[in-house]
Amino acid sequence: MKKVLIANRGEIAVRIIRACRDMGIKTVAVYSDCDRAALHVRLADEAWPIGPSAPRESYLRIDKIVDVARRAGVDAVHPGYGFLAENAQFASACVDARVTFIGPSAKTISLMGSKTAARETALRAGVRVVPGTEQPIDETASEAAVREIADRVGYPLMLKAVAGGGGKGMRTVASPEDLAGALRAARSEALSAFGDAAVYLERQILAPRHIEVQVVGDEHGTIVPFVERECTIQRRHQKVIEESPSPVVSAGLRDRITSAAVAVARTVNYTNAGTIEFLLDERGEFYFLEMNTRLQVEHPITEMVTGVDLVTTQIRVARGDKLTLNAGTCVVPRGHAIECRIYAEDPDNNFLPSPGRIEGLRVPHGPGVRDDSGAYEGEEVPIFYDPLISKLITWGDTREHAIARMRRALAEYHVRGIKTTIPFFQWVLEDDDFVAGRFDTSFLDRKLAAPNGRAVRGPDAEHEELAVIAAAITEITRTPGSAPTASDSTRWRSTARVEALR
Amino acid sequence: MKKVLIANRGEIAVRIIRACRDMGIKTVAVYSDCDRAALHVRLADEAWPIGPSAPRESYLRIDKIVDVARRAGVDAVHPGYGFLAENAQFASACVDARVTFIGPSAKTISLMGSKTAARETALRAGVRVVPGTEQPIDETASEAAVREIADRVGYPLMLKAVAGGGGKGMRTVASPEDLAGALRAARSEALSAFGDAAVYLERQILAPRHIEVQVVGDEHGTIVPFVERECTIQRRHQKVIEESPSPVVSAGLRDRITSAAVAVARTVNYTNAGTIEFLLDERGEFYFLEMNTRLQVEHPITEMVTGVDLVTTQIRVARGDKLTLNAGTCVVPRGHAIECRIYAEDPDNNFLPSPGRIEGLRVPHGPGVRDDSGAYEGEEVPIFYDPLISKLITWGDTREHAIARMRRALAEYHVRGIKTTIPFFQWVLEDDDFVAGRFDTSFLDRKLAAPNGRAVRGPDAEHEELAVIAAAITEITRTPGSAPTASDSTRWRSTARVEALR
Amino acid sequence: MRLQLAVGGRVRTIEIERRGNDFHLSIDGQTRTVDAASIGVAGWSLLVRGGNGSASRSVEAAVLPQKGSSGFDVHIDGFHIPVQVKGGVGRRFGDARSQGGSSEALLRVTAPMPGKVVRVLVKPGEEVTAKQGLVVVEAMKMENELRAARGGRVRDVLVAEGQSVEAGAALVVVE
Amino acid sequence: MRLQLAVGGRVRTIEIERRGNDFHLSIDGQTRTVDAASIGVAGWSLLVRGGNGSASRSVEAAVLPQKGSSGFDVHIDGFHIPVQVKGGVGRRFGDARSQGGSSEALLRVTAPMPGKVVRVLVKPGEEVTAKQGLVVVEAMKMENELRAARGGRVRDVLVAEGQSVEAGAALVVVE
Repeated sequence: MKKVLIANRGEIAVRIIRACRDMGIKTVAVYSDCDRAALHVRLADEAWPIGPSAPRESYLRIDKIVDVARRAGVDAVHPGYGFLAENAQFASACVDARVTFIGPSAKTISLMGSKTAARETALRAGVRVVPGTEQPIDETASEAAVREIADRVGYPLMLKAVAGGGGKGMRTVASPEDLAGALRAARSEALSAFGDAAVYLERQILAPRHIEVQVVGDEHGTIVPFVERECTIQRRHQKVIEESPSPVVSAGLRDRITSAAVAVARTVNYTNAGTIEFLLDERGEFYFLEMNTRLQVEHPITEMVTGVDLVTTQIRVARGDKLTLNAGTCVVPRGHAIECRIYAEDPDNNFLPSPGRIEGLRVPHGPGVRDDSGAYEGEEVPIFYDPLISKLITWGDTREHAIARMRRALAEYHVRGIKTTIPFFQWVLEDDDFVAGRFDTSFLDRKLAAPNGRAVRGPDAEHEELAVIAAAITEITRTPGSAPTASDSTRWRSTARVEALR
Repeated sequence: MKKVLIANRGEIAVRIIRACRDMGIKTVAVYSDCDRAALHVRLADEAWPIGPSAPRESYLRIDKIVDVARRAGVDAVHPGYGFLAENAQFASACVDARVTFIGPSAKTISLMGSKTAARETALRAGVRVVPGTEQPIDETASEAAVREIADRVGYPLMLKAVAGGGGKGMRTVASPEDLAGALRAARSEALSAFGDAAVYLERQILAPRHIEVQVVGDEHGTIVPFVERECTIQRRHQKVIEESPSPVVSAGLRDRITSAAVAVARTVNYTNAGTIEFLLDERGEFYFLEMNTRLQVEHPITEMVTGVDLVTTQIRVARGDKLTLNAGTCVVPRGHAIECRIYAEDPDNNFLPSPGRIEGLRVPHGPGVRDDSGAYEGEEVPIFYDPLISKLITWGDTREHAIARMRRALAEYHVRGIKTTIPFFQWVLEDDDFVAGRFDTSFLDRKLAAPNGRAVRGPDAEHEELAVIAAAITEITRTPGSAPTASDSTRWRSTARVEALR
Repeated sequence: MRLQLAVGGRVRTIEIERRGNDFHLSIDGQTRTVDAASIGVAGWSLLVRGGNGSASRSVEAAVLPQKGSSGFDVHIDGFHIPVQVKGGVGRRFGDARSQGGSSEALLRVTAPMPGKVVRVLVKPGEEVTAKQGLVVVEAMKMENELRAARGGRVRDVLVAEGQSVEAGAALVVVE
Repeated sequence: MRLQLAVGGRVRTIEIERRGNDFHLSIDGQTRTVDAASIGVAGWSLLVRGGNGSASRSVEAAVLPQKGSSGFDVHIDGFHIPVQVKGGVGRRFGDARSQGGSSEALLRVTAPMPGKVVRVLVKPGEEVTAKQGLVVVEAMKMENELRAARGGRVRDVLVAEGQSVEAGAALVVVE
């Protein structure tokens, strides 16, 4: 494998380019109009345009991407996550073009992509699933018919898109009177997000934690599981903080849950990287939720506690290598890792997207800090895609140490010009329940609803005084007649800037 | 311990501030005139000026630093490396001011600071030393007297400053005719660098490798050694690339050399972090060279392969904690780590210093990459201090993997405006002998002398063509009448700059 | 020089004078001496003395001009703190973060980013309560519900479902 | 537009024309199409087509003006490649990295950085060979030996031991 096309953008495209570089593999980036100057384009060996900024006209265009793969003469395509990563047609189109798809087979993607078929697979593997409907409920089913099914499953329940993922087309239904509205909303969101309005019902597990197990399978029948990831900290069903290992999973439970994950993967002869998601209830029982047949956003925390590079492992498996990972050590965490997903969203304003130009950027560094980012100073964060601009990961020898380093890294992280979720994470990381590991999937939504739904963390009188000082100094140094700058270093800077403008 | 003063600057001051943050300890920076806007000043909780830029008037002023420590009410002082780190008077002055000195006792610093006394200590510990003079040769000794001693030691030999370190005041003497010149040069350099012209002689070990062992001792009698560091890649006796573990040290040798290091440390009841340096000859015999009674520049590679944070460990030991490190796991490397010291020097021009303004900076990121730096875009690299601007460290599961990641990280690293040693490292990392681990301490000086002493790695025809293309586009886009910029992003940028100048 | 700046809804009177690299400030009578070094485009490294003893506190701040206003958005310690300059034009004195402020007669709900209106949840004449959803705008693959900052009666709905809107476009007016 | 640029001691003739974001170049008769996006102060992201097939090669370059010259210092792939613009003033055509070039009658050895002269190793009238040390300047705590780029006879020694020198100050002239 000499040359790989990355059918993605943003931080994950950059992540995959780095893995290819580490293996001496050439990289081909694709980009939409607004991504011409994106970091993945700059870092790749080649870059090819694939159309307008709207995803449907570029990153979701199988024909265009396969065409570039052919013309650039690549050996393989890495889909990243999102976009076409779980699209069986794309996987087939790659194979038809004699290009290796770095992921499982189209058949497996298709099978596990149906939430109901995936549940059946888990049951066949002898793994418990959340009680619910085994058959999809298509858009023709009447509200009354759905109500009947709902009564059998029992309230509270979850309405989920069959084709779903990432919290889209998902609604909680606390009681019968909420069913009609939730059904309409879930169907509409599912249709617009996945082109398929079919939904299914699941009993809601009370106070659940979201625990998932990474697996990698090779083409020679070996499937290796990794220490679990705890992804319970979610906002509107979207993960925002992940950690590994889970603060509540014992060695015994780890053994059972990773074995269950391997059993599911083995049932479908799984190859390449995939993740099996479970709900863990208060009594320590776990239930299969779904399988993601791709690299996960949060894969770096697994890399940090096991030392395994999951992307290079994906590439090795895709080219037919036998897995040489030590199955024993992959399930024994070394230290603790946490990831915060830094989004271009305004946490003080209901997490509304905050696209725009990054006027200033200082990325944290130092021991135990990793920043997987696609952003740079001067970049225009586009409005067309997921607003994830960086994943900040810290490692420590204990959970406390990883949290302390995350606090330090967040404080060093400066993003100017757009709003980000950095202050939100600073607030969460000070929360007593978070620090104690006491939470379930409703944790954030409850915390956010609690005070007034507004500023998650407010400046105090001292901050306000400092803000006034900074503003006053800025105001008087920009007044004509006064010296424009406050120190020698500024004078150098201004001079340099004037020269740059010649 | 609530508040720590960092008696240093640059990357190591930033490194120590980060460790303090991780422990919830407040930090006090000190700075000279030219360092007002330095990163360590910006990141600390407090910052105090200590005088003019010349080190003797600021960072070497014990009185000023102790005065700030008193006024700021700190509990401890961390000296970093260099400056006052191995100054026994400074350690004493801190103790006298009732401030904890984060390092060994003044007595130990003083003892091991004398190269000849240190050799004696090693002999007492039963550790072999490089054959040489056991007594300092002071400046009054005549050339003839030195020649007599040299004849006894045997040629080739090394002339070294008794108070020395960092390759200063050190000369190789291949044969008797070189002795007079080398003696003059070593005495003059030793006098100017350390204020002491005394030297001593050592037999030169043929084809030696520089292997060193990190140890940490607590106040309760525990001394823990760490897996060795290989620091053989040196230029003019200065380390430029370090790695851990050494590619040539077997588990058996590791056991012997770490035991020898512990024996030396135990002989002086060593506390806090220190490093014992050895020369390893071709037959696998090792010889005590010297002990550094401080944190070492290259400490991060040890952190990467053991997971231990050496700076927080130093602070814990200094406040009297018992070491809880598992002595067994600290000597078993996990994976492999490499460090390149990025200097503001021009490798195409005999490594002359290249101070100045950093016009542009892109720091590498991603899996297995750590950048310990004190630099930032817009910073003026001062002429007064060591030109180290960053330590780039990579980790991989094997040496090959760590090297591959280092190549990737170096290619991502852009420093504009000043010359750096980045292209030099790119050249070394492609060298067959380096990749094979076949080298001794003369490796670099031989490689650099080989072709013509000039460009270590030259651009090829394709690079020159690309340079012409980039220059042509720049030339026509800056011609008045033509549009000044090539894309929207530039227009934004220029606008932002104009606004900033108002 | 005398300035009037408002932060957190409170007006502060500042006397500020420059002596070399130092700025001497008096804020509502409290004195501070600040050594300010400019970092990058909008950044400051401030060393602040006075107040709690003679400590020389190190603070990093970024001061970005607010769009269409003479105020600043000051970033300190992860916070975005709006500071209005008295006599500035184009923005009322008060909390810049609110959608219009609860003290005004009319509440104009505007699109905070470019996107597409996927649902309009209210009709003109309808009574709404604080935090009730008004319009759902899709941007960056997410549906974002824009809510009423306070209760009132919907006076105008200015957009329709399916319509694309620019950042700043008025969507709904509540009176 | 027609340009003459010199790199690596060789003069290249370039025809360059702009069409939208693309630049069409002909370099000594070879054609290239380049999509150039400006990044930061002096950076370019270049997508270069032509030459080896239709591949769209991605290249990052920084183009910094040389001090006191109309040439550029181009950073590509870790290299600093000097490019002179024909007709530029203040710098001769050729290798900008040399201390003065072996083709000139006089070799002026200058201080590349500010520092202190700690040793002068030659005297006027002395014959020196290529790479022989001339002066030792201390800066950044290191002693730096400045050497002769070519052999010749020392015509002038312009500094004395202990003297402080600025960057660019002439130290020794070899003829």
